[in-house]
Amino acid sequence: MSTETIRTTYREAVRAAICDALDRDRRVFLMGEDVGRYGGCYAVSKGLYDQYGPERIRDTPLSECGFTGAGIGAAMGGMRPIVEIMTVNFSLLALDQIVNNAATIRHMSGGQFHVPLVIRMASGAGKQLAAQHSHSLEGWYGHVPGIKVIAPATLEDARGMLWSALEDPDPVILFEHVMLYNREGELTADAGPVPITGAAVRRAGTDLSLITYGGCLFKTLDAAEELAADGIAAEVIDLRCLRPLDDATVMASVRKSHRAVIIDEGWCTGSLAGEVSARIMEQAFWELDAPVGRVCSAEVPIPYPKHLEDEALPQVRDIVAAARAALGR
Amino acid sequence: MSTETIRTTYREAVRAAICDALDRDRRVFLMGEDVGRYGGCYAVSKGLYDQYGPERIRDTPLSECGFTGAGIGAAMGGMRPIVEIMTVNFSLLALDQIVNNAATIRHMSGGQFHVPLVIRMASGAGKQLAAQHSHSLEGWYGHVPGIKVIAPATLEDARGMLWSALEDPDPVILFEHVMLYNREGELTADAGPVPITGAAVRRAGTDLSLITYGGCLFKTLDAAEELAADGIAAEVIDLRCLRPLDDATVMASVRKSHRAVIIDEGWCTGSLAGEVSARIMEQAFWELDAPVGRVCSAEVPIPYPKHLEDEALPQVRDIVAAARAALGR
Amino acid sequence: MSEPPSEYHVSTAAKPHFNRAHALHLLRQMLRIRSFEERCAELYTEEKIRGFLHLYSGEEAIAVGVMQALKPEDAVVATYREHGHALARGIAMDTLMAEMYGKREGVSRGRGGSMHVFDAERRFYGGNAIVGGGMPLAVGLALADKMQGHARVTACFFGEGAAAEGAFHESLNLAELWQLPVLFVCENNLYAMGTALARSESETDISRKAACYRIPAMALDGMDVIAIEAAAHAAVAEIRAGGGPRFLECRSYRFRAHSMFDAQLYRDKAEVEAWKKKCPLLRFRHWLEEAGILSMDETGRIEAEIDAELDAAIAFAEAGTWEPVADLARDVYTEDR
Amino acid sequence: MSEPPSEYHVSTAAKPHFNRAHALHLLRQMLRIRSFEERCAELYTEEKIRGFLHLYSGEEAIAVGVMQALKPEDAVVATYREHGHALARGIAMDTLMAEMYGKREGVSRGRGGSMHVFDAERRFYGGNAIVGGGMPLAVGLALADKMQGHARVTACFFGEGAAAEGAFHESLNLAELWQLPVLFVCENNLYAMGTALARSESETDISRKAACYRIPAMALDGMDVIAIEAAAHAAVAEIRAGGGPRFLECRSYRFRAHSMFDAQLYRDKAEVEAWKKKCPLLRFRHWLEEAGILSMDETGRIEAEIDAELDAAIAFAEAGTWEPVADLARDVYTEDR
Ligand SMILES: Cc1ncc(C[n+]2csc(CCOP(=O)(O)OP(=O)(O)O)c2C)c(N)n1
Ligand SMILES: Cc1ncc(C[n+]2csc(CCOP(=O)(O)OP(=O)(O)O)c2C)c(N)n1
Ligand SMILES: [Mg+2]
Ligand SMILES: [Mg+2]
Repeated sequence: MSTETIRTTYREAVRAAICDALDRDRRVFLMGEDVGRYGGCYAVSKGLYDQYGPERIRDTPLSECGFTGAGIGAAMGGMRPIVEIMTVNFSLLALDQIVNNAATIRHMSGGQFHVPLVIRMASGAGKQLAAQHSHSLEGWYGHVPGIKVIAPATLEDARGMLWSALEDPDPVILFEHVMLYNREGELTADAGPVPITGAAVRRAGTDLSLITYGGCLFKTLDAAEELAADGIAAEVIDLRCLRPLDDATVMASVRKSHRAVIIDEGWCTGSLAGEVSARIMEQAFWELDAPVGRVCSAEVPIPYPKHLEDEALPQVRDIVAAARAALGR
Repeated sequence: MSTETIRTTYREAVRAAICDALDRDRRVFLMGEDVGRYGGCYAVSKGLYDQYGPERIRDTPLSECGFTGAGIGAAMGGMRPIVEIMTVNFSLLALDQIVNNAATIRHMSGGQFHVPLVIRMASGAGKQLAAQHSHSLEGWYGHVPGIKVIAPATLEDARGMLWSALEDPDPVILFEHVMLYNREGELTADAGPVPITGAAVRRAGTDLSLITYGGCLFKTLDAAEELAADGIAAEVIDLRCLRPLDDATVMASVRKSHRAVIIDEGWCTGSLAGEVSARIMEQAFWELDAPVGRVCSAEVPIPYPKHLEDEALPQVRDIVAAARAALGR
Repeated sequence: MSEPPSEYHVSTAAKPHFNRAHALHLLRQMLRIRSFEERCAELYTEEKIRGFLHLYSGEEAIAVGVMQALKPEDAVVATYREHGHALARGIAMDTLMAEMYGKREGVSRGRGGSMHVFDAERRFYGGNAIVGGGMPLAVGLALADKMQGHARVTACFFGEGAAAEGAFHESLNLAELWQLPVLFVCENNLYAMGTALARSESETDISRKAACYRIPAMALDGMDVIAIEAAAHAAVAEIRAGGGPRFLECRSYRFRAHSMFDAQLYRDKAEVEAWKKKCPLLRFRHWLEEAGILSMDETGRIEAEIDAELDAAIAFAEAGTWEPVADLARDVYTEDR
Repeated sequence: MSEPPSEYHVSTAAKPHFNRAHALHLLRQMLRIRSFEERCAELYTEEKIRGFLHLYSGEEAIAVGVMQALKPEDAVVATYREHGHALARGIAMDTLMAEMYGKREGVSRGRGGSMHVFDAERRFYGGNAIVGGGMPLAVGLALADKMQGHARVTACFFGEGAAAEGAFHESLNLAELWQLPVLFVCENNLYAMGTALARSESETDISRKAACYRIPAMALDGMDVIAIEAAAHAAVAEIRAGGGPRFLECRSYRFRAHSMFDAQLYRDKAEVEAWKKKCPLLRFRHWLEEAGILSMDETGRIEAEIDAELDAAIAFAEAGTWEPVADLARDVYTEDR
């Protein structure tokens, strides 16, 4: 592997991943609202329409149920569609197709059919888009057997997980947090596929485990930095594969640190964070020196004004406070 | 309160509750697919069409998004609709309306509007209806701020919670587990409203807490009986109000028993059971003598054959086993 | 029912070559379905079949007529009332019956039961228990065919009740917008469970609904297998020629209750009896007999053969095995194989 | 664009009494909207307004024309491009601007911002950021009115892009099936974000879509405030008389980008310029001036008044306060008040 790096953004990394997939496999195409001529709501697919044409960069009408279902059908029919649902908020309109068709067909057909489909969606809050445009529903999708769920947070993962998802014979839901698109950084020029099977330890530490994913990763790393300044060595785990969850990595960390806090932008009740906490309870209870904490969003529809949105979402100070609470200091 | 009782079924108790509401308040009406001339998919509203007429027992086309949204609008317009979504499986088609409108309007309008709506739906598995007709999504709904979620399991609650839900100024989702409709029992003749605010202790015990709701309540009570035969005194808590959760009742029980198992027909990952476990972790960790266990459905689309369906769902033997595991015997 | 359909597209030229063997084939197929369904009703009472069971009796002409126009490489998307489609598509009666029983030898390994018949070999993409839920899938299958340059057609069956769903609307628009090879077949049996068409649709002429997406549409007598076959042939020829989707509304009736739980409070016995007089089997059989194509004896012989086939299917299902519970989680994901 | 609409329903008898005061009212309303929108664009650049901001410039004639037909007891359901509807409905510019800022003095307490303007007093049921999401609500509001015996109308605005959503289909069917008092107003500005109508609809004549639910529908020049007002009056009169829903398609154009993030790669500058020549304000103003109803001076005076109103609104918003974070969870449920 080369060590030459290029400066790039998360958005560009996703775009490169899409191009790569389109180049590698004729069966791959991108379909969704305004992915083509408009260039994508978050400009992810900008330029691709000119490069690949209207068949492979396929604009759809406003019909989330229809085109998501069509993606499922096309996948069963031999294609490898990337369906873009503009944001997770609109995916509620396609949920029946995802839960009742994509997730079930393999099992209920006795293994005759499978659905090699990737559904990408932007998720999360932070852009003052208010109550109907700020959902974090990764945890919901993570509840459904038959689908896989991933949430790349780093440039490497944004660049590398899409291809693995497309190679997976089963439907994969891929979340891109809206606050990540503009993140800049260095990426090795020949960055390759990243498997969609496990969590990643983003920072090693022994005093406590901070477990997170997606949009909260960098807040959590910032919190770890702040804690380090105070002599607290936090380990930061990026779950990144939300279904199936990588229990081994989580438990290994907890067995070492004996304390954990989970950071998740979802509303607290019924969150993915709750699931991780329950699993630690089940698998590492005797290792715990303190209850596992959660830092989640306030249980309110996310409001428009910045100060209220900030208050509603997990912030670095909340993570630091929860970490201290877990450590009793 | 009279002690005279009548023999009735869960189905009849729900029907009586609906009649009662229709009689008490001219603004109440029932709307949904086949609630009228057909008499309801599960015969809940049988006879009501003749009694109350087509305006108040309103058959709808197959348009879950449309008529659920219309229920929200009608509630804002001064009515008190009971929307019946035939089963939770089809509610995915209405989820956008529920999550993006019903749950948000009060908050995002700054308190100007509210949505006094009740949505009833049949839920759960056990009738060999296979992968698309066996969902248990109470936990999903429980995740959403702005709505309330209830799951009456007993005749008293089926009879009494609907009225409280209708009196609530905010949207309430009411789940009726399909395996409960035929349950028979005694109900006091003048059974009245049941508040939708708290859990109920269905059986007192000190050795461990079995926490459940809805369709699993009677399996759990059977398990408690079996455990009792072995000298284990299990306390059985029926959550019945799934949002907001009644933490006080749960923690009081755990503080007494120091051990808990949660029984939930939802798929384990991301289940309501996980949330309850996480809360016990947060609020009663130091009281625990053993990790909190979960008995949930296997993480598979529910298959059609009886033996596989049984295997997929929580059974009495699973509950007993989990209880023993929690007790270390 | 409402006015005549807005557009007619059957070109008589496209009418299939009609001969005695073909006539007997059609009759046999319809009889097979009817017998299968009636036997399923009995088996349900005997609790051999469980769950929801939706029977196709009365609507046989639709599945049988339409399937004649399909080639093996074409695809089929059906509903939860799909035994007729499955049999007409060539799924063997024994594996179908084993599926009704939930046996491992069933066409979906017993996992699906009555509402979820799947068969990869025959490109039979299910049984779907969500009303309208199969329609976007059909659009996608057709999209895949078009993108891959296959001259294949996807036939998509659904009831008139499904026409009220958003999925219907979105699917028809996509299919026409992208000129996809879908044959939409609306089985208008006048009721969605207990809801009569006029109480679910402001426009009760479903074929006109299709026309407003600019999809050429046609309303047919759903009790006339020959008319349906002819129309399907014509429509499929146009689709295969790249003409985009076509829509057939077949006006029919279900002779039985919606499912085995239905007391049928919503319709008159007299109405049912009147429709039973239009039975597609009786009608076709009389016609064949009157035309001298079929003798009473032959009908008897065919019926006897079907009875034997059905007995064998039941024996097959009875002899079938239960999937071991250890395999419950198999095929949730591909890796689990 | 496609052929002329299939059904016309404006009765000239229903045309509103037209006088000078009313003409000036219409002009002023349109100008207020335009000025508000253009100032919002600036405020967005200054980062006073955040989130998504969708401007109504070019489409003023629709909101202003339709609102003339509504009484205070009627209801309005709008979209995320709803500043125009809000102003035309009588929501004060200052509380609207405070909402843009997210201030507590905003009409939705600052909680909603640009996409979620609500006003109970004016029965303004929002701003909805889910395309098509308001349509079922409008059906329900109308249902409530009908069941309560109110002769009220609910006006429901949506873009032509929404016509592809299932919610559109389900809502129109319900409204006509139940004969509900809804005025559906399609603001056809030819694009849904970057998607031109012909790439989202197989039938590009939206008014014909409505007709296929049997809803009387009409296509209008969306740049002609008088034509819209007249059509709205006629339609509302028919609705109020119990005639069920009506549908107006107003063919218009948005002069600005979809939102503030839109580079407009999907349309030609020339196309935009051509449409700007049809500007509803310019057109109406010229007509008034030519007819001698309005002098240049008067226009100047009105504009100055509006500028003052806007300055005051901005001052009001600037002076507004932030809701305390302690109140974040207020109004999630009623009990939390
Ligand atoms: C989305 C959805 N809503 C409701 C149901 C329950 N349901 C099953 S069949 C049916 C009626 C469908 O009628 P139609 O489409 O006319 O088909 P038919 O049964 O007459 O063949 C209903 C309401 C369902 N399966 N899916
Ligand atoms: C269900 C849904 N899908 C996608 C979006 C993103 N989106 C916002 S506005 C818009 C275009 C809507 O076009 P149209 O209905 O014509 O209204 P216009 O913006 O032209 O006024 C899209 C795709 C959304 N808000 N809701
Ligand atoms: Mg039907
Ligand atoms: Mg538009």
